[in-house]
Amino acid sequence: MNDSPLSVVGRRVRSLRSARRGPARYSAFDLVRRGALGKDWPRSFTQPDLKSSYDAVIIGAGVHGLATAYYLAANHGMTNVAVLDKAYIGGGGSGRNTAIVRSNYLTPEGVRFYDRSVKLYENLAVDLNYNVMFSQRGHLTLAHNDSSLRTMRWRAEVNKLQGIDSEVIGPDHISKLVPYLDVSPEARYPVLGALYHPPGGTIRHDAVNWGYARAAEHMGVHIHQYTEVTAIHVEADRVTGVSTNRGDISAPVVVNCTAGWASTVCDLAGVRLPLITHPLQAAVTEPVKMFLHAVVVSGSLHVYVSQTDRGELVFGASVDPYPSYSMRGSLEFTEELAGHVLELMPSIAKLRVLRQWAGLCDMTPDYSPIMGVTPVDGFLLDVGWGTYGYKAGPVAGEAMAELVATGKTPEIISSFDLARFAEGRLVGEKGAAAVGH
Amino acid sequence: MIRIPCPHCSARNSAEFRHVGEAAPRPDPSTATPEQWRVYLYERSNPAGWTTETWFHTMGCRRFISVERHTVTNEIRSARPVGSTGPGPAEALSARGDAGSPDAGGQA
Amino acid sequence: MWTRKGCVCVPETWTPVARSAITVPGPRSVVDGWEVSTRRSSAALRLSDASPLAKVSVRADPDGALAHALGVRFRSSHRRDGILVVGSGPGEWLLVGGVGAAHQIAEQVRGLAAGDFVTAIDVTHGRALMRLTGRDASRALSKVCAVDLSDAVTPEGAAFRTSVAKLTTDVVRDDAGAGTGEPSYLLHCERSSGQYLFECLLDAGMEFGVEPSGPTVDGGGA
Amino acid sequence: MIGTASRRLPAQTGELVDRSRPLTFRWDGRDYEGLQGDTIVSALLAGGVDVFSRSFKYSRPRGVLSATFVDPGCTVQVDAEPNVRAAHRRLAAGMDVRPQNVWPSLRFDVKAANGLVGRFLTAGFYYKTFIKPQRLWPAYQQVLSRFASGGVTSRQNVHGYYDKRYVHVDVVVAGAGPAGLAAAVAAADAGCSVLLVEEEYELGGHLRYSGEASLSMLSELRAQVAARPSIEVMTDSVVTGRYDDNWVAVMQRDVGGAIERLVKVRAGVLVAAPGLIERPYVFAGNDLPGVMLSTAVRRLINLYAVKPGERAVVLTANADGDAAAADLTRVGVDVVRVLDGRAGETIRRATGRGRLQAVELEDGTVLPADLLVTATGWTAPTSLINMAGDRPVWNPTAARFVPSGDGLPPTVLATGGLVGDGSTEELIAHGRAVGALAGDRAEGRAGGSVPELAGEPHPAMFRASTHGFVDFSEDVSSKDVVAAAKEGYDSSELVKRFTTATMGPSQGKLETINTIAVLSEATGRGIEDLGTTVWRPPYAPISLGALAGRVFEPTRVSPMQSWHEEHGAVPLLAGQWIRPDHYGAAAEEARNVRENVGIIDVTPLGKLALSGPDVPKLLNLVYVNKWSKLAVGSVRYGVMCAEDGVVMDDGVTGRLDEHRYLMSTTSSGAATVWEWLENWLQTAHTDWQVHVTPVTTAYASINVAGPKSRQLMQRVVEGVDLSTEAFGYMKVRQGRIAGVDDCVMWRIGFTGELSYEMHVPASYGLHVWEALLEAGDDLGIQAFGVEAQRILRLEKGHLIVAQDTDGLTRAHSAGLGGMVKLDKDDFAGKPELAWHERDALATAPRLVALQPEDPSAVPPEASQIITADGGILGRITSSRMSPTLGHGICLAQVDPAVAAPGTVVTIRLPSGSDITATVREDLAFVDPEGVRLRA
Ligand SMILES: Cc1cc2nc3c(=O)[nH]c(=O)nc-3n(C[C@H](O)[C@H](O)[C@H](O)COP(=O)(O)OP(=O)(O)OC[C@H]3O[C@@H](n4cnc5c(N)ncnc54)[C@H](O)[C@@H]3O)c2cc1C
Ligand SMILES: NC(=O)c1ccc[n+]([C@@H]2O[C@H](COP(=O)([O-])OP(=O)(O)OC[C@H]3O[C@@H](n4cnc5c(N)ncnc54)[C@H](O)[C@@H]3O)[C@@H](O)[C@H]2O)c1
Ligand SMILES: Cc1cc2nc3c(=O)[nH]c(=O)nc-3n(C[C@H](O)[C@H](O)[C@H](O)COP(=O)(O)O)c2cc1C
Ligand SMILES: [Zn+2]
Repeated sequence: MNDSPLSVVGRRVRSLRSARRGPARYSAFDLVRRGALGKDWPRSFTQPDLKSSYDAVIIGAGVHGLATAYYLAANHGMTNVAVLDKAYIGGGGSGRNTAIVRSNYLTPEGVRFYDRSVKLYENLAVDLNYNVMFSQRGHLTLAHNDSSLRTMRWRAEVNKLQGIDSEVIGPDHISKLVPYLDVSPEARYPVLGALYHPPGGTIRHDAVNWGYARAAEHMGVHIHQYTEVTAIHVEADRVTGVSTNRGDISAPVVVNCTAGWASTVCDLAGVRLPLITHPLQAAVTEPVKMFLHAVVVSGSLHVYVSQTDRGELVFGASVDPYPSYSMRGSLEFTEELAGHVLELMPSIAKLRVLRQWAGLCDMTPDYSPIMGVTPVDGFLLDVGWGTYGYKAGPVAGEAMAELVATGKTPEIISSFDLARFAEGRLVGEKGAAAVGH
Repeated sequence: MIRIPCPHCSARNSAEFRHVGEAAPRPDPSTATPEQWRVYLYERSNPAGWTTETWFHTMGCRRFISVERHTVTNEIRSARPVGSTGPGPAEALSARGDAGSPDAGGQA
Repeated sequence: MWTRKGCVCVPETWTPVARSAITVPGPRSVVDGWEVSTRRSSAALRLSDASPLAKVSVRADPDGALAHALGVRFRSSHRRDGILVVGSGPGEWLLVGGVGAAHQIAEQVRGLAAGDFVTAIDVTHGRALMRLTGRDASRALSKVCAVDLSDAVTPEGAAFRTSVAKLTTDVVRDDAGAGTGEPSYLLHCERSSGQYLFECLLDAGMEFGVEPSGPTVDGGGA
Repeated sequence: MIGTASRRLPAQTGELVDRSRPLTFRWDGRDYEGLQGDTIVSALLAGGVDVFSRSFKYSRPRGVLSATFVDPGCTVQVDAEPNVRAAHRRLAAGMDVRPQNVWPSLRFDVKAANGLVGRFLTAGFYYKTFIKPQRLWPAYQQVLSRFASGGVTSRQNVHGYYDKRYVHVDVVVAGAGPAGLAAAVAAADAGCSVLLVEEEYELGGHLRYSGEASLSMLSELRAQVAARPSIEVMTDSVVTGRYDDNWVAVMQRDVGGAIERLVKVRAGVLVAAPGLIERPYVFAGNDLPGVMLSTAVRRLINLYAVKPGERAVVLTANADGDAAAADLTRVGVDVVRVLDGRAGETIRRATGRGRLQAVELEDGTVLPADLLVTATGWTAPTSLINMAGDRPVWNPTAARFVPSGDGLPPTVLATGGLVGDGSTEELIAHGRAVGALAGDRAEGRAGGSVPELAGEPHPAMFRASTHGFVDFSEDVSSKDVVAAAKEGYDSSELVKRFTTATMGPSQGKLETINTIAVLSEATGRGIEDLGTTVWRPPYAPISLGALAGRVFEPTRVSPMQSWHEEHGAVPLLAGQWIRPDHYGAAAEEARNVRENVGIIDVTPLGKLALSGPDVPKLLNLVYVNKWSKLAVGSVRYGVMCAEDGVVMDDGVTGRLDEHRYLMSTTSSGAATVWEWLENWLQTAHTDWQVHVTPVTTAYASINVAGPKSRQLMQRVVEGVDLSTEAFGYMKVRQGRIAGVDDCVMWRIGFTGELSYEMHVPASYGLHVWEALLEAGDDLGIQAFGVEAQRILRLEKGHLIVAQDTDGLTRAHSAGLGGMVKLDKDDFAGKPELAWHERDALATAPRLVALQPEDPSAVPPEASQIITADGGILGRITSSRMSPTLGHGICLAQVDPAVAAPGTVVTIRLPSGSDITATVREDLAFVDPEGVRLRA
């Protein structure tokens, strides 16, 4: 790997500068102290000037771009890094996702990968000194027919062999966890069982985005909001920099972390992808008193629901039935969603939907991401996150940072390479594509 | 609910149709290299702008039609009977039933 | 019932009874080989089962000889000699005639083909057929059908296939067939979902006082 | 009984209450009385109640602010329904109304202590604490979630009807103030059909409560609407969203026996005429009960004849505030002071314990008062036009965001207060011009011009010198916004998410401008640069019940369904189909097939009638095996792969005569295969003469299986020689069964037994089914269900696509490699299968049969086959206890390393223990040679 173009950067790794002036510590004590003194908190992030050159440019200030920047700084001491976003921090999928985190995937490589992410999430509040409110409230994937029950069991068995807490439970147990669920056998979609994954849950997505951004900034990373990449410069199959609406930047490494827009950014570098961008919609209801503790997912009914600490129900469903870059949302989404939610919990018909929104998802043919190198040296991908990429933010950031810093593709992401499509080596998550992402 | 001006049936709600995909010409199966074939199977332009795609009027005339749509505004500027492009890689076909319905898209 | 002829049993007599996919409440009797409800409604809005009528699906070149002979294009319908010819798709027709007439209709069609490549299949048993009639028929149907049913868009004789209560259904505006001067729609769907569609229409018609009705043999069949 | 109408005024012109119809209801456990026409809130106010809820974070008492649907303090529980908008909802007799968010009671609330620590509960405080130790976070979280606001959901199912309706109309008008009414009339006069939608119970908008002159103009407008039958009016209904292609959602409440009805409108043109929403003023104490907007006061007095207070201070910066002061004086409220915002006058703060007691002015003067009225400006509800593509822009003269006019499709127009200000006459003129233009656009004409509605100058009054609430429902104060900006959350989007301002039930209708104005002050950036956040549907919250409507989920049943039900079949839901899983014991049913004869309903099997001279070409294209030589009277098994070589479906196809074929598919694959065939025919081989007709439900499909099945068939079939020689295995015949003509029968068997599959014209299905049972009575015939069939097919080693294969399984990995004929010119998936055979076969998984060593062991499906160190080598795809053999039988997908016959593999059971099993020579456990089947 010595001749890897990336190792140019790898060699530039500086000594870790953790001693650099850190961000203001957050703690209950400080909260009271500042409250009592009426003292303001310092800024979490700033709008620095755009430099004309960085050691690495990351496009996209979603969780993937921000985590990559954070781990570059924290693990590899690489801080001359810019994260560029055409909108605000978390303005893409990372600010509009339903924030379900779990690791009960189907393939061993998938399970290992997402498990690493869950582990990182478990420590993230401390690592970032920012409460990301990871709530491991338990995650249930309902099975309404024997074939999905079989797939649940398949996942449970693979999970257990990877040391993941995951098991198939029956209607009685489900009913105890989620009393509002209609588990009667007469239901149009009877609940035959569920894959129960106790460590699964939800996280405050905004807090994760802001926590990474704040920590990265304090180590010297530049986060440029409202800075759109309009061109990617490639010379002799090597990336040399980017143009933005605020000026040009030269950089030996450019990482594409733009999820739903990944195809448009790859077009700038002449790299073709197997991606299709579909809107994915979500909705919240008005708040009501807590009645739903676990996260409930039904693959057959295309719906999932959880209740936040604020009391709203947050719903998601499957991607829109045709590709689009529109984030306007549709009525049929809420209609379908409501129909399916009421199949599961008929008594909540009077709850009202307060807001619906949409985000963009970069769907791959095998429901697995595309990470690593491209035919253009120095132009790296961390895309293909589809409907499930929020939970992968930490592990993807850690692995991409390692790739950028060392020039070597870490083992944990090696099966997610771009070349697999041309070589016909699709990842087996498609087998479970059936029933669960 | 966008409306698709079916050249056979007149304008109908998109819920009556199935989106088949970006028009992707089928390489000659006897001469295609693996790379060419997999470009046909997997690679997509996925533009943020005008695209030409195939829809199937499942609940209407049951014809395949070729539609020019803007993927940002969802505006449709033409819809005509499909030309001879080949069936496309049948994205949703290889995995079906409960062990393969497009469920997959849905979950977080 | 069984007679022995050598070692093989064959039935002495079989009287096959045909049954519609739709169950209409009320007393039943067998008419023309079909077990049907004899209930007749005179409510302002009526939904009747018309499944026993003969139904033939025809496929041919939309611009060929048969198309010409049938004289009906996609999206319209026409009644001739007691047979309702519906242009149900591009190069596709649905012919509805009297109970038991399917074979004859299919033969007639093949006769008109004049060398065209034509397929005529008896789908009498494969489909359910029902008729919704009454002043509020359009309003009731509008609860489950997204197509504009105003006279301007869906005049008498108009035919189309669309989603009705999420089910693929052929719809024909056929006031003439009802013969009462009121708006009337024929709805035609897969047999296996016939009862489902019937119940959906009853539900949609509830606020207009809809009542179910057994088969009527009206308008020369359809 | 409370409600002595202590605060009820004498009759007011235009009042909505009917004094002859008193209604009794309960509030907080006590009886009250109101009048027909009251809202819950107006009745309670009249009865002397002025606190209706407590706030989310600080538990502060809240009363009336706007007296409209969006009033943040007036959300209550009514019977089992949470979050009812009490300032909108009409009172009904017997309602049980309770306050929300109050524990243990409205008057005494322990959470109110939060108010004391409020200075520490700054926006986003939870991000900064509870970090360590992490193991305590779940406990903290429990506490936090106790704060969740809102009412209580019931576990009782809702009784009632939620309805839907489709409407096609030329013009939809959202909002029936003067502008909307005039627009509707003009559009109707242009020859259009019009739908006029109004959120309130009556037409008229602000004209209803703005004095006698307004009322007389209103009655004129109402008469014009009533005189035009092409206008359909919906009141107590809201346009909740505008979606692509003018798909407009209207939620109609309490209509036609339904709780709510979602009306889905395909509109030629949408005219947004939502008027203006009065904006609260930000100052310390602005949330005290007794602090109200001028429009709230006017509504209460003029619509409900309720006296809002006794001693009032009025802060007015516009004509509406002036009019409110006049109304108050007229009904006998002591207006102690009117401050004029236009002249720079303002207030500093409001004070009081639990409700307003005094108002402190800028100069320090303290005025005792129980009512403080503010009229400091407006918010234009740009929601609908933003959904249509417009981004609002700041109008500094009018001091509010207004439609930019850019980005709207020609089919969306706006009128009235949303666009600008004017006298009622000007509003009507504007509405009329827009209505006429809408009519033109709906008819596809360019249309004429529309007069300007200038924004009337309005002082930019957003905030007093003290901190107050910018978001009442979220308990966000101007201080929180300032602090957030200082921390770097300094764009409109970040400040929204960090503080949650505008994220509550009113969705920014009251809060947006104040939030942005405070942010502007904190950052020094102009309001015009900051812009608003994104308005999204729904405009007003819409219930899940209304969105779901009647649940239409098509189900499918076979013609024999009634028989199955009568005979105790346990149903199995397979996609849309309802099928018998078993009637009694499945193992017993299976055994009877092996010993005697069984009968199963297989109607859901997909069936396609193929006709035409080119059918063989089509079959060769879609199946991996060869079809050119299929003789008339024969059937063949075929496997279909997608273009990536993955197994897609399987089934048999029979040739009935020269040009007629019947294809069967799996039941779940029927629709997909039909589309797949059409796809090839319509896009790739348009010259082929093939017609495909779906006949799945044209036939009732019945399989009889077992050694005695021929004997049975001989009793019912006429005109077909059933001897083995004449009608052998894999042959098809047509004939008469039990007197029914046009039946197709083929000799195939999924069960491995001698069997006949009959396809009978569906209307005769029940007849033939019963005839078979009767005829086979002495042969021991028994109906069997899907479960017995699964056992039997597994004994025979037949695979099920999508159970024994998955989304990556190529034909070879399903044991079907031998069928793949790469010497055919072309077939779907051919290149992939060729490369697979050449390169990947050695490493691809295999389908094998496994026999557990312990005969009583049946490893559940999905059990993993593992290496000594827990690595995965494969999985059990199917398993059952074999009633025929008395031991467990399995199919499994395994790594080729362990696929050789005789290999012993380890299976990890879900229980955690391991068993061993041996790979068998054949997939079939019973009759691998196929003797029984060919008998
Ligand atoms: C409604 C919804 C629900 C979801 N629920 C879940 C869930 O529960 N669990 C889960 O794990 N995942 C979920 N996801 C998926 C998840 O949100 C995404 O996979 C994830 O956020 C992707 O993060 P990212 O950092 O890669 O991209 P994003 O967060 O999308 O960030 C990409 C950024 O790139 C920027 N950008 C694009 N083009 C340019 C350009 N030319 N120049 C500069 N910047 C550019 C965009 O502005 C954007 O901010 C959901 C997604 C949606 C939409
Ligand atoms: N809004 C007021 O309270 C008020 C008071 C006095 C004067 N004015 C003046 O009148 C002008 C407004 O007159 P106008 O005719 O435009 O409006 P209006 O305020 O008189 O009427 C608008 C109506 O639209 C309804 N509405 C809003 N959104 C809706 C939706 N999505 N669906 C259904 N109904 C909806 C409201 O309930 C209201 O009744 C303003 O310019 C202002 O100067 C307004
Ligand atoms: C988990 C989650 C919870 C949310 N809860 C609320 C809410 O209570 N109120 C609200 O107005 N929006 C809520 N939102 C939606 C946001 O307001 C917003 O719509 C979303 O971030 C997308 O941004 P956009 O609408 O500006 O495009 C929530 C979003 C998420 C992801
Ligand atoms: Zn069509």
